[in-house]
Amino acid sequence: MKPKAFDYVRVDTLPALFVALQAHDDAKIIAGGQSLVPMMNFRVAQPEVLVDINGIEALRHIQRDGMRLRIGAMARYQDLIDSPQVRACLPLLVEALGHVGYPAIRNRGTLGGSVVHNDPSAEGGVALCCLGAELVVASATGERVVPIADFLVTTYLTDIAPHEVLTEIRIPVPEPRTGSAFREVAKRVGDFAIVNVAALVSVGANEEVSAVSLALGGVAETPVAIDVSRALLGRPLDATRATEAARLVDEATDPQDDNVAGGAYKRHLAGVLVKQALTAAYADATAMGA
Amino acid sequence: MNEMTTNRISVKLTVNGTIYTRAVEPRLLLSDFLRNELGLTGTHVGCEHGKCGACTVMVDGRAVRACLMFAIQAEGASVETIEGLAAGADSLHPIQRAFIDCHGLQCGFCTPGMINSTRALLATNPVPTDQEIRQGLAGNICRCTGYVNIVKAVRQAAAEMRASETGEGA
Amino acid sequence: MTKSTSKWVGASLARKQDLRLVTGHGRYTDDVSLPGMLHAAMLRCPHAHARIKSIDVSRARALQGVHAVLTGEDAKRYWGPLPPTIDIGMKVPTVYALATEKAYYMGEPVVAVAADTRYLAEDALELIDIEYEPLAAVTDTEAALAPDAPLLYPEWGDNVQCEWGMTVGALDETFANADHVFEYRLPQHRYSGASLEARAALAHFDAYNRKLTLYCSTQSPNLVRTLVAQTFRFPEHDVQVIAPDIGGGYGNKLQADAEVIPCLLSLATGRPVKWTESRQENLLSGMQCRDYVWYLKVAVSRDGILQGLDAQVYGNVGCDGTCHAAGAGKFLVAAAYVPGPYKWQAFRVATKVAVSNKAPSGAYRGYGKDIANYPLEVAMNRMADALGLTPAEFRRRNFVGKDEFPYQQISGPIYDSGDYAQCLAKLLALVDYDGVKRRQAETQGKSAKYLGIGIASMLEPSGGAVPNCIFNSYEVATVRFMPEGGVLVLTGHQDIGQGTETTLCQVVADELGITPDDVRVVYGDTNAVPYGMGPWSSRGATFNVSCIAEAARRLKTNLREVVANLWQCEATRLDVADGVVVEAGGRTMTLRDLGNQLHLWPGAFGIVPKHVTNPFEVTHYWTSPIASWVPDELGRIRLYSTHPSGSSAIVVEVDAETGKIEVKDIAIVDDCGVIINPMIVDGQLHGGYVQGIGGALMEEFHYDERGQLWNTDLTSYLHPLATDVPDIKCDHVISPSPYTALGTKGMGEGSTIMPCAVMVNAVDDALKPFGVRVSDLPLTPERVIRLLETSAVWRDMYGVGV
Amino acid sequence: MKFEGESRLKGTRAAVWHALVDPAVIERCTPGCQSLAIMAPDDFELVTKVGIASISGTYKGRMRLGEKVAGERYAMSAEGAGPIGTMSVAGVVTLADVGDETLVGYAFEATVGGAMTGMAQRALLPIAKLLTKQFFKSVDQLLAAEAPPAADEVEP
Repeated sequence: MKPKAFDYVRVDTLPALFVALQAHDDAKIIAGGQSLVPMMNFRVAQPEVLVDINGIEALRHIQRDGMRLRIGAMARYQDLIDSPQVRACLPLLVEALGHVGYPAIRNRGTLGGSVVHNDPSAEGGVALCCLGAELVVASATGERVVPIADFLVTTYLTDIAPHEVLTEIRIPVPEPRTGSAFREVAKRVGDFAIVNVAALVSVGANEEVSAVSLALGGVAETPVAIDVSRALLGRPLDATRATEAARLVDEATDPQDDNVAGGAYKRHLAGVLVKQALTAAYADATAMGA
Repeated sequence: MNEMTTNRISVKLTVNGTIYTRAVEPRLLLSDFLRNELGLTGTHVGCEHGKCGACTVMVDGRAVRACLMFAIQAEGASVETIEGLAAGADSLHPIQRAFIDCHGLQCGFCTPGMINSTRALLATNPVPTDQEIRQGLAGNICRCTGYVNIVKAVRQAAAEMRASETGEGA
Repeated sequence: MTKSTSKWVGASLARKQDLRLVTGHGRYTDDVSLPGMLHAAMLRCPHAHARIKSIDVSRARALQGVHAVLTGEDAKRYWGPLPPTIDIGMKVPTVYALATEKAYYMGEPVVAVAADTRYLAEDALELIDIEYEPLAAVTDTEAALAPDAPLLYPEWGDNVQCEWGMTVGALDETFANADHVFEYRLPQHRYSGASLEARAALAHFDAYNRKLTLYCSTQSPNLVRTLVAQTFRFPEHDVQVIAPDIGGGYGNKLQADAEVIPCLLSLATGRPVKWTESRQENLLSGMQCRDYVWYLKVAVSRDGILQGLDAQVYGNVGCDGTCHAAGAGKFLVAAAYVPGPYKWQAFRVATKVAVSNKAPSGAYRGYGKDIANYPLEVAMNRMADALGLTPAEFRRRNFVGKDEFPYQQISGPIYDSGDYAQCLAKLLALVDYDGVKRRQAETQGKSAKYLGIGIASMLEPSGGAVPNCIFNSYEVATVRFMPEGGVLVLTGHQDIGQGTETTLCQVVADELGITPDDVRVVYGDTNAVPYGMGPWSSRGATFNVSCIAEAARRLKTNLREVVANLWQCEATRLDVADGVVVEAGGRTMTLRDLGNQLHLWPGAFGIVPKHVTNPFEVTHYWTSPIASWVPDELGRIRLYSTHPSGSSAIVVEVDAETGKIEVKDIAIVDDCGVIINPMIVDGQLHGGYVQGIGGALMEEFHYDERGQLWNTDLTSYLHPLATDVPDIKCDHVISPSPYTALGTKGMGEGSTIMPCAVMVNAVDDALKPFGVRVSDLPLTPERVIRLLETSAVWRDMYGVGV
Repeated sequence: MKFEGESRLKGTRAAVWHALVDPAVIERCTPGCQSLAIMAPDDFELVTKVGIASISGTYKGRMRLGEKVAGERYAMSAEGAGPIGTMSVAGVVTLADVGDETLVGYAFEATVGGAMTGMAQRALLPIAKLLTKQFFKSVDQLLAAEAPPAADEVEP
């Protein structure tokens, strides 16, 4: 299990990166490498040129900018989990990323790399779908901003061309009195999730749900956000409402069998976890003072 | 297409305090570099896809999988392997001592990675609960011990390291 | 049993090898490098069953840095078919370590490459073109035994590698008159040891010395030497096998299958060749185990007394369980031991072992004792439930009593000693059985978490003696007295993590009146040690300890004779303590002085009495007094030398919503006779038990009906992690064996034998409110939910849309 | 694993039919196709370079067309082997008029094998779907324009 030979280019700046990408047709960018290198070791991935962006300091920022958080594509999981800013304004992301792999994987792996890799139950992808993130994709000719839902094309495939790079993830900071929860079932700690669910629930003056966002992993080809607002808006969230939301999710998804679990089990689990996550997020929100 | 690339790139890094410069193929994994180029065979390879944790080493103070990094990516980095932990056979690190005292190893194959993960855990959490110990070591498979005595060893090491720090502080 | 002063036996001595292992200075096979060494890689068949139509290796051979590319047909120049490692009335196929006309399982090596680096060797594999004609494959055990099954070896006429059976007592009458007859079908899936260090072998054929040296990660260097010699028709005495530190074995490293391929490549290139099995290769073919189905019929009286047992087991050894590895024999062991620790009046068993298009079947911790334990211990709980008895009470009524030993079981074995009821009683206290049941009653229905507790008892026949195979029934070891008074123990036994490097020192220290630091155990080199056989069948504490203790005793006797001769006194007046020979109430001499006098000055002449043949060392042979291959009047043989026993319990919490099982508590009470090193014994119990938990909850080789293996990496073949298990409580009962030198018994496998049955019993107990019972393993969350979905109660509470 | 879909192609049923069974069109429109050799009528050997995100490598495969009913339907089977393992896709393609265009429907069964099965399987269905869509899109472009762009590696 040794990788096939490749040429290696290390870049320390974005302009240098673009030059490298222009120069090599079959270049593959390596960020944290925690998904890519295993695939290379298995020779499932056989890039001819590896462009290493680990040295680009400009991609490592974690920065609050008004009502959004800007995360550089090379920010590592552990940096995000430890970041006071992320902890303060995006507890959902912190909770989700705690489920990624193991300490040594989180020390190296990056949220940006994971989003571009696009595993169907990647915790980061699920959290970003729930949070309504936008992705900044740059090339030598400029940059474009893509909503997460459009970015995630299908399993292992994202809306990014060979000459482009993901530079930044922009996440809107949730409104006050927005609670969050992340629920996941995996076979063991650190395994691919069978199903995971991220929920954001905002409440109004009368404890009624004023906004809701829900995303799931493992039930489709990519992480998906599912609109359950018609089941929840305008009323306090109770077991009946949560069950109704789970029913909407069930209608909107058709989980397939894969090597992690059967579709029927994922469907059952989605129902259980959606109810749990919504209930917990609502409790989190109502616990916040008005 | 039969032409295999054998271009080598120079890499300079510090391993256990010694600076090494070597010309390596870009595809050479850090684990193979440490084992075969430097002869530091204490870093073990158990899966080569990041699941077993046997190859866990410290890179710039953080635990990482040596099988998921290319040696050239360690350019300029400081790597610490199990061989660098004790100054000699008579001056073991408290974690090493605790693994021996508590019978925290049997075949010993997971042990270097397990000890490095323990180092990383105790560096950020000097007073871990049992659950935190188990979480902190979840990425290191041990097939022999059932983890019982490993958890015990980490508990002992944590206590000893705290005690020696308090002692030094006093 | 003669018992010497035990100062060291019974002490939790820290292990000698730990210093090197915790500092990264251990030396495993892959750590060894030789000048000029090449690296091997193997191209493996992607089909479960295929005819090899053509192989084109020309492009691979042309790659710079590639030194040899060999196919099965090429290899016939160097070797013959793999010799059988076990053959007890079995059909032995003609198979090679590289496939020839046909490949029998997905992952079978077809082409072997030696190149300058492993990277290059793998590059070469991509340049090999093979044309296969896929053939119909069969993977399921019962399907393989069906009349219309595709045949692996058409010359056999069926897929049966072996069958065996016996009937003892009036079976039909017993069942006809029974108050209750219970029937069960209990299958178990395929999993394995999957040690963290996969297999590794470094071969060097030195043409100018006519010698083949093989560094190998094996449990038994001597067995590997014999098998390599037989495979290559090479003089055995010109083969040296060196087994350095071993990164786990658990039975999986007891063959010379792919291990011979680097030998082949070295013969072909004249250079050292190293093969380090990748994790993917290890999961594909690094020996797999379990995989069987039982049919059980049990006759029980209305007062809960077991009467008759009628059992059939169908085993699946993949493509072979004789030559690739010794897997077939475990089903015979299973058949002989299915009666367990209980008394019976009538017994019938039949076993049929099928070949199929899965990877070969090897040994794995338990070797049939686990297979014997699983169905009966699950059945015991289910029968107890039907009879209105607690699982413990039902067992108590049927145990062989502590005063009945030696007890000949209905199937033939002689149980040496034990106190099964005491083990169980201690277990119930250790796990607080009544307390758990109370909590269960209090919490049930209050949340989706359901508490359950399961127990089981076990027998761990250990110290196996298998006729007609290399796993024979003796052990030889040497204890050598050195000029400076120290002692070397030379043994074919291998430390694979179980700590014999230390425990044998404890044994010898006590026998010779020295300290463990005065002793070094030499092992892992066939040219340094006698032909002993290594750790399998938990034979370390039976064969090996007995052999070495006896050798040490004889050495001590010889040394006393020498000193008695020197001092002209009665040897009976002499003893050795703390490294000093002491005359009762008189003279003393350190062993160092004695060693000096014997070896250096004035030397042996004159000081060694005539009747002492060798004061320098004793090589001793030991075999079990109760193992026997001479069938009795009922055709029964006795394969095991001791019978350790025990009981264990698991407390689980099953999440009825997600299907996840949390293991809350584990308790084990073990009786392995005299304990040499309590710390090590408990370590074995912990580790073995967690391996069993792995099999019960997550480990599974998943082959589909085409014979494709779905989990070839550690994201899908799941070992238990630190977060999957709790601390483990251990306690002991000590029933010394009358048939070993120190009263010790084997103990490496017992804890792995029980967990599957205990887990099933615990989950059955937890899910009782839903009226379901476990039928298949492993109990993944998905499988638990599929089981619960059959319950109307559950569907009303937790089904989709509720 | 089954998947099905449909694709609307600019062209009459006859034109679409001729394009779909034409080895030259197949070579041009199969994503990543580097070469196509005709072994026998309706029996082709292809070398395809797959480059979808992380999964990359060269696959050698065989494609066969059969059960042809001109202008209406045909059966297609393809099998390939490469670094990820073996993959095979088999199913039926049907054609129907939609105004002056043609609706092409397909229903395929896809399987994987080889040592990468577990990992590959997670990506198989999405990739098979994507490649199929890509193929019909290329055929559509070919039909729509006289000088369509050659199919290259898959790009979203």
